[in-house]
Amino acid sequence: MNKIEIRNLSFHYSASEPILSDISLNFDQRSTAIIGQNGAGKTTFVKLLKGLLKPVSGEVLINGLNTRDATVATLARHAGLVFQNPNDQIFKNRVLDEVMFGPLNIGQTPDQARASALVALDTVGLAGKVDDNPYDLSLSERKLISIASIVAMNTDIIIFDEPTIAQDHAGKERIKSIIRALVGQGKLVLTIIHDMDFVAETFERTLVFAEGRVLLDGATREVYGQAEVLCQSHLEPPHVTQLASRVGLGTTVLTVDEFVAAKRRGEGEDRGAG
Amino acid sequence: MKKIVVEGLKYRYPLTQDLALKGISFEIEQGEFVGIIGQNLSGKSTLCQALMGLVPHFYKGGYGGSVLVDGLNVERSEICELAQKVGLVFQNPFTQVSGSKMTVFEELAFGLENLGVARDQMKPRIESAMALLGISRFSQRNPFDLSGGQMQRMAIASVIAMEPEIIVLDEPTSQLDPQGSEEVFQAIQQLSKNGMTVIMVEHKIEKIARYSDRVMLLHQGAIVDFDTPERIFSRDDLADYGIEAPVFARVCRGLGIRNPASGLYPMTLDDAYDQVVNWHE
Amino acid sequence: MKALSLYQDKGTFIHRVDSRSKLLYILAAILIPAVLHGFTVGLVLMALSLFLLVVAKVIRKVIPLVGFSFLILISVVVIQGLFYPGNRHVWFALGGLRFYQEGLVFSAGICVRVLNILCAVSILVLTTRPSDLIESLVRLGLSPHLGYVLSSVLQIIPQMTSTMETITDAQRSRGMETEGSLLVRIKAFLPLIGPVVMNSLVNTRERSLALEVRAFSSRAKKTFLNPPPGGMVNQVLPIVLLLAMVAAVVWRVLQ
Amino acid sequence: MKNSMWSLKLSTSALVLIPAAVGINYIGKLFAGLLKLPLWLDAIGTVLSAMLAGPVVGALCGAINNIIYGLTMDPISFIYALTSIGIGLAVGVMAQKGRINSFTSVIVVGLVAACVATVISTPINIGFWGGQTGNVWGDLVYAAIIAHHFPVWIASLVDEFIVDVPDKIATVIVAYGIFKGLPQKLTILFRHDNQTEQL
Repeated sequence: MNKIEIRNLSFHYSASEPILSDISLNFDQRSTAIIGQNGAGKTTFVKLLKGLLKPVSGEVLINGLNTRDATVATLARHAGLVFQNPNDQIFKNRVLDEVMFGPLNIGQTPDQARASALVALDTVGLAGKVDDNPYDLSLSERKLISIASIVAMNTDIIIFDEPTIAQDHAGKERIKSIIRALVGQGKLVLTIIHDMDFVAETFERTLVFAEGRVLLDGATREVYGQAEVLCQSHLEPPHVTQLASRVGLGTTVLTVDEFVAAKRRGEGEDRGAG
Repeated sequence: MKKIVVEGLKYRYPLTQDLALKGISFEIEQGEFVGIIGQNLSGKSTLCQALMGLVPHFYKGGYGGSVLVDGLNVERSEICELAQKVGLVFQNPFTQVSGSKMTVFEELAFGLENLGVARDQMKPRIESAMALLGISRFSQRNPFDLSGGQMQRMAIASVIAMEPEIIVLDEPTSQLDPQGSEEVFQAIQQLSKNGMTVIMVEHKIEKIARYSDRVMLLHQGAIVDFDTPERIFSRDDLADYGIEAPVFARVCRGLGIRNPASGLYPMTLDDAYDQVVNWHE
Repeated sequence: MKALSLYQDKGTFIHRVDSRSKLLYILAAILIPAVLHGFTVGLVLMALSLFLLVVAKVIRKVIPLVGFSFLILISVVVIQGLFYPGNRHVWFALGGLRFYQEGLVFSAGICVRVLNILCAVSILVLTTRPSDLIESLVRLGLSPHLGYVLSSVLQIIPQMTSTMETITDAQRSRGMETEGSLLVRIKAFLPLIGPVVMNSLVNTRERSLALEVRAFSSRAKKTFLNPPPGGMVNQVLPIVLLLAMVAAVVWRVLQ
Repeated sequence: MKNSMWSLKLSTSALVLIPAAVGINYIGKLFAGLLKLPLWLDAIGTVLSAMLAGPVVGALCGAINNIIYGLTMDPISFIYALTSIGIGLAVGVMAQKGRINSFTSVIVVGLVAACVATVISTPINIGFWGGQTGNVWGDLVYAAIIAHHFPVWIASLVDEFIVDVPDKIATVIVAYGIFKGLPQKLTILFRHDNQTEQL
């Protein structure tokens, strides 16, 4: 059964400026990245999934629950959203209290909340900083706290808003492993993102949003193969994919390892030294 | 005369025990484009702010060694004096808008008004800075109505208007979308072409590889290496410092190709193409 | 993102008058009736202010400004009419309540004074861009740093209120309720105001750095991009207003 | 020279704190309205800035809060600028002297702030409104008191006091709750007494 079903969804704050127009999509198990330029309607789309905004027309069903009728609090049991700026949600002065805030709100008992918070903090690698003040830690560590505070609610669906912003290489690797672990636990992971290299290595399916419509929807490899369409919405395929197509490798290459493997198999036509 | 001379720079933030900078020494020439890379908390931002005098004047804390910028000793000069030699741009575009001006044009005058520059000199300086950064058409718009990329270019322009010879950029594109980042990188490239000394901290490693004359690798407050991009990114121990080499270097390492002349990996798409296209096992 | 202000851009002659004269006009509107007692002066000045507001084409915008205080003034008239300590002579009775002459006269005095001051202030508030007002204060000697603080508040508050929506969304999407019993709503206050404070303090540090980089602490004599407001009116008007105030005081002393 | 809490030479951080604090006042009032709480809660920023950076910044924040509110929303608030200055000064002095350290001390500080606000506002209320405050509950009490022939200034004092006490205590509690959780990395920015040390 699909976790999220969207039928002919449209949304606008004022009729003169449509933000989303007639979108129909289904989300199954596959982890999905939503890419597109600023202003393409990505954040609005995610707010509609969370029930923070109600559709102007069309339906959004989360695990069968219609967002028109359900309250934000009940939807919060099914879908968690990690906001882009951790400072927008952290207010407690102890890491553990902050992570327990969500679970307590959706009805977990204090013991359950404490247990799931500790597990979540361990998965994000902050088990050692449980009693620190979040604002004594760095921005990337606060980002991990905001991730943990949603993971601790163990919802079926987890949505990330720009998880890799202001992260260094090690931070991105940790977030990649967290997402893989969540997908491993059978959760549906969605993300709004600009980092094309990160998507290539982490997400099975990719949606390209442009001017409130879905421009492309398909397996990441398939979507990344269509460079001209991506270019339309100012998106550049990852560097390795560009090199692969320049060198004439047949299939769309997503990662360095794939490139090396393909080259070792002798794919790609030979050229003179010129 | 060297543009920047740093000798034994040590710094400890107030209320902390360990040194953020553990005795750093290097020199930078006039017109060089220097890229700074390293993990978070490796001292990149502290170093940028030490060149500008924010370290130690703004934060106070423990300070040792010396930093000479165009002959001026940072510790013995005021930040406002240094502001006419060095410009510093930060990561978050929003907090670099003064908030006290209604149009982009007035916003660019903020620094000049503080310095007491005569009114008739302000206009030409602002117009040239806007032209250089390609934001002349936003001149009468409210600063907060700009996109991230435009706002960041406005921050650069407002510093350029004070006519420094050096510009330091601390992760200028980390919070921008691809289009905004590209706008900012092209503007920075233009500044470098005009002969400005540019120092840029950036995680987008391909950009560092493409633009930098030299790259400084920092780790836990110390300089690991300060050399050309090819030499830095051909090192095999980059992972120990939390750095991933540019894609093209990784591809070539995977295929075991090195540039026959220099024995190093290629840095750009074109160089990589030449090396890889007719390689086969 | 419109900066926070009641300014109405009508470009009339009144709008071009320098804010220094408007400030002096407010001072006159407060000082002269206080010095000369009696209704007539207050009423005359209020009429003058209303006339100027009509000339400035902003008269409709005065209503909301006066509206809130109007409710209070009505309660003043009722309470003073009934319970004013100096009440002696009943003027009329309404549904068993006796309204006294002294109380009503006293409350009428308050109404004239309040409305007179409100109309004078409205001229300043509705016809002067706050940034121009602050710039002219700095030219008059207010420290440029305080001038910066005053003018930056106007744009920073809309910036901060725009984060409110994101913060509310963030906390609600973690299951926090904002409707319901008083206790639920009180418990919702800290999770909403906490991030606002943290965001603004973190931004304060970043903005301070950005200002230092642009020589904010320089002790050089500050210059201005915009030329000072010239024109005959702005030289003459302040003198006229000052003379009016002096005349009122002298008249009061001679009596 | 160790500049005391009364030094008028404000650091850039202290100056930039003021707009943020006025913003916090503004948003505190909005949230209180949004959540339909029976309090104004429009001085959290002033109290917080006083706790962080001392009486001078607290007073400045109070004054600028009312000036800007008068310029942009309701001209009446100009005349209550003195009250906000008083609150900023009072809390600032108590904070710098270390009086605010436990929950009970917070109640005391809230009460003192309410008294200061009342003492300053009452003459203004009498001069401007003839003694009332504009708050419905307070004004009913005012009417009752002068109906029993008590002097106007007592009625006005009580009118202001019963409105200010709950609001100011709640404000100081919220501000202290936030202040206690602030990391030293931020609070040190606003302290006057740090110097650069040679390594």
